[in-house]
Amino acid sequence: MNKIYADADAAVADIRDGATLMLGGFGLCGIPEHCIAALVRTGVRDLTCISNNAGVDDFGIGLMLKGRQVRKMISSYVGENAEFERQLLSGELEVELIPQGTLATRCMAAGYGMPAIFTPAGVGTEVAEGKETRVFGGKTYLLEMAFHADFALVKAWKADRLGNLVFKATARNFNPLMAMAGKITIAEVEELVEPGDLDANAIHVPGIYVHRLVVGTHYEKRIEQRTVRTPNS
Amino acid sequence: MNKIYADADAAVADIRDGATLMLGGFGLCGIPEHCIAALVRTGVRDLTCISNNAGVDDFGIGLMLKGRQVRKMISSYVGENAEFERQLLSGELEVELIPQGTLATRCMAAGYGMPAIFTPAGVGTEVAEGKETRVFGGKTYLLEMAFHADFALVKAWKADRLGNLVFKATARNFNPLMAMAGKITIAEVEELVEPGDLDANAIHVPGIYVHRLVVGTHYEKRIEQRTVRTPNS
Amino acid sequence: MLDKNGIARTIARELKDGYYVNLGIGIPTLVANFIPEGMEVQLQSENGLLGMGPFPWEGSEDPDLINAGKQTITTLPGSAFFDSAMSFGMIRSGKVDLTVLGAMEVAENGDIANWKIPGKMVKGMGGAMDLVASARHIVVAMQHVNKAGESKLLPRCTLPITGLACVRKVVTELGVFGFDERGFVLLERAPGVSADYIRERTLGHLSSIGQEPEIQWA
Amino acid sequence: MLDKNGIARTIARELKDGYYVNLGIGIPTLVANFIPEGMEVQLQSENGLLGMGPFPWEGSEDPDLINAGKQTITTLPGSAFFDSAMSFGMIRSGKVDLTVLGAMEVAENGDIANWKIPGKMVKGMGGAMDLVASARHIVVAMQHVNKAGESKLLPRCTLPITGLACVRKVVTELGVFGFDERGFVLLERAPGVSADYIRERTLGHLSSIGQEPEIQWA
Repeated sequence: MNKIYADADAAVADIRDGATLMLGGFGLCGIPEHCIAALVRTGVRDLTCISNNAGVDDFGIGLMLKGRQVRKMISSYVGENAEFERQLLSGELEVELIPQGTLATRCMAAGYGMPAIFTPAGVGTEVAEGKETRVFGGKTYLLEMAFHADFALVKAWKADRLGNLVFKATARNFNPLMAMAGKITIAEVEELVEPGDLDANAIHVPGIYVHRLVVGTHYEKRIEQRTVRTPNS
Repeated sequence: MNKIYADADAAVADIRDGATLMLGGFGLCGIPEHCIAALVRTGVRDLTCISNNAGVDDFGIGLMLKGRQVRKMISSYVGENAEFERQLLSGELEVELIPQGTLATRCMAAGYGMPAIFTPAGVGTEVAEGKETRVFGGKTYLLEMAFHADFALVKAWKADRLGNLVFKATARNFNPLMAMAGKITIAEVEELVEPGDLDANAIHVPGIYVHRLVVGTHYEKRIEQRTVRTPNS
Repeated sequence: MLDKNGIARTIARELKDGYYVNLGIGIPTLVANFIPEGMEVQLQSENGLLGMGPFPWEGSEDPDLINAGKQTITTLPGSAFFDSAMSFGMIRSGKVDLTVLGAMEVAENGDIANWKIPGKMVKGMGGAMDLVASARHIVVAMQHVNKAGESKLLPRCTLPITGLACVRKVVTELGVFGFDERGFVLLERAPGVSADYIRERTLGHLSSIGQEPEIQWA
Repeated sequence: MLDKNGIARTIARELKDGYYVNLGIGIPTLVANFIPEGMEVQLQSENGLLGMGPFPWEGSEDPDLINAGKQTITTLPGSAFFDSAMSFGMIRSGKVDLTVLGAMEVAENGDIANWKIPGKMVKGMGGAMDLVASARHIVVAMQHVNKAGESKLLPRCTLPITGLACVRKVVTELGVFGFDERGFVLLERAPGVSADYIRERTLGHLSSIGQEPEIQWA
C-alpha cells in the first residue's frame, strides 16, 4: 500500500475536465496551496469547486479563476476577488452561496454516509427557495443534501504514510470534513512522520479516508488580515 | 466559572426520578464508574438510560438495575446480565434495541443541533417498524430522531477546569457524543490538568459542552473478556 | 450618543460569568474589550476555535491562527480547536450563550437582514444565517440610521432576510431596544438623547414611555 | 471439509493490499491470522479503532483498549482511535473494503439473519445492522447447517432479518458460495466434499455444474 505521491502534479494528474472538487481552507488559512498550483499547471477546466471561499486574485482558488478553470463555485463567502466578480457578472462563472455551517455539515454528511441533513440555517431566506422544509419540535428546518466530490484536496499539518492526518490550529476548518467526503482524497502535508509518531488518540482524519499524500515544502501561507496588538491597546 | 464538583455524589445530586440519562462506555470500557456508584447511592428511580450496553450483574449499569432504578434501557447490546433478563421478562424493565451506529449517530445529532438523521441500518428489519423511510440515490434510509438527555454522564481521561475533555484509546467510544448531547453533561475524569496543558489541537470535546467535572480516583476498570496472546500463537 | 466603544460597552453588560460568546466583525468585536475584570468569558470563533485571545504582537502572527474575520489572533490557555462542522454544531445546538452581530436592517418582529444588497456584488452570508437561525440570545450592534439617514429599525426588512424573528435586543448609538408583540421597545436612552429624538429616527413601531433611563455602565 | 481455520483461510483470499477490513466475532476474527506476508491490511474495530493488532501478552492488558467483542487487544503503529459516530460514519460511507461476519441464516437473495431467535433472550444487534446495511463487500463465515442439522442457506430467512440482499459470498465448511438471480451458486468445494453432498445440505436454490474446483490456498 503506497499512498505517497512524488509531488502535487502527480497527485492531481488524473483530475479531468468537469470534475467536482472540494478544497479545504477558510479564507487563505489551511488551503492546499501546492495542489492548487498543480491544478493550474494541468489547465483542467469546467471544474465545480466546493470551498468556503474563492481565494484572492493572485492566490488560492483565485489562481484557478484567473485560468478560467472554474465553471461553478459553491461557497459561503466570496468577496475578496475582483476577477471572481468580473466572471460572475459576465456569466462565465456560476456561484451557489450557502451558509457556512450548512456547507460544513453537508460535507460532513458525505463522510458519515448520511444522504442529507436538516438545518435551520436559511429558513425564510433565499437559501430556502425550492428546498423542502420540515418542522421538528416546533422549529422549521431545511433538508439539505450531502455534498460529494470526485476529489477532495486538503491541507494537513502532519501525516503518516497510512494517511492519518493532523491539522494545526484554525487551519483545520473544512479540511477534515472534505477529507472524509472525497471519493478520492488528496492530502498535502507539511510533514510526513513515521507510523506511530502521531498520537493515536489525536488523529483528526484516520487514514481510511485518505487516498493520496503529497509532502509540500515552502508553504507561502499568505495572511489576509494581518492584525496586531499595539502596545497601548 | 466553576465546573468542578467535590465528588460524584455532589455532581449527580439533582438527578430526579424519571430523568433521561446518557451513559458513556462500550461494554465496561470507558463507563462513568463513579457517577454510576453515586447514582446508586441516591436511589433515584424510573430512569431512562441511553447506553450502548447495560453493564454486568455487579458492575456498571448492572448496579442500577439491581437497585431497580431503571425503567427503560435504550441500547444496542444487553446480553451480559442475568438481573437484566429477569426484569425484562417480568415486565419491570422496558428495552429498546437499536443498531449501534444509529445509537451513536442519534446522540451525535443532538450535539450538532440536527433534529434527525437518515441511516440505512435496520431497513427491512424490525427496527424499521413504524418508522419513516426515504430513498436517496436509489438506497432506502430510515429517518431516526436525535436523542436528547437531561443528563449525560461520561468518563474522560483528562480534562482542564474549562471542561475540555480528552479520552483514551477505545474508552472514547460513545463518551464524546453523549457529552455533546446532554442538557447537563457531567464528566468524570482520571486527571485534571491546568488550562493550556492539553494540546488545543487534540481536544475531543470542547468545554462548551461540559457543565460539571468530577475527578475520580481508584478506577476499577473491569475487563469483560481478558484475552491474551499465547507464546505459540 | 454612543460611539462604537459605547455600543460595545453597553452590549458587554449582557455578559455573565461562564458565558460562551460569538462576536461578529466590526463593533461586535469591540465587546471583547469590555469583559469585566474577573469574569470568565470564552470567545467562539466559528472557523473553529473556543478561547480566542487578543491580536498577536507584531512578528508573532501565525497564518494558521485566524478568526472568522480572517484576522490574525492568539489563543488563551484552555483554548480548543475544532472543525467547522463541530463549530456550527455547537452553534446549532444552542451552546453559545450570546451572539453579537451587525445588521443592515432589523424589523419589528426581530427579522434581520445583513448579508445582501440587491444590485451590489454579493459576497455571501458566511456563518451569519447559521448563527441567527440557532443562537439563543442574539444582540445586534449597529448604527441607528444608514448613510442616507434612513432608519435601520423598520416595520419589516426591505433587504433580503438573513433570519426570521431572531433578534432579541438592538443597541445603536441612540439606545437599547427590546421587542414586544407590537414592535421595538425602547429600554434605555443613550446619554443626552431624548425619546422623541429616537422616535423620529425609528421607522418601525417603537414603544416608549418617554422616561426610559439613560444607559449606565458599572 | 474445512475446519474453522480453513474457513478463515479461505476468506483471507479476499484480502488485497491496502484493504480496510471489519471482522466480526468468532470465525471472522480468525481471518486476521491469514493475512499474507507483506500485505498491508488495516483492521477496523467498530467501537473506535483502525489498526487493531494481536491480543496483548499476559500482564499488558489495557482495560481502555478493547475490540468490538470486548476482548483486550493491542494496536499497531499508525493506528487511530475515534468515537463511535465516526466509526459508523466510515462504515456507512462505504470506506470499509471488506466485512466478514457470522450468520444464523442466509437467504438466496442475500438476506442475512444473525441477531435474534424468537423465544430466546434477545441480546441486541450491536453494530451488525449498520455493517450489513452499508458495507460494500460482505462475506459470511458460518457452519453450513445448524445444530439440528438443518441448512442455514435457505430460500428465505425464517429468523428476524438483520439486513436485506447484502451478502456477496458465503464460506462454510463445505464450500464457497456466491449469488446469482436464482439463488446460491457453488463456486468452490471444500477438499473431499462432492457437489451432491453440498446440494443435499442446502435448502436454498443452489446452482452447481458438479465440477467446481476444490478450494486451494496459495
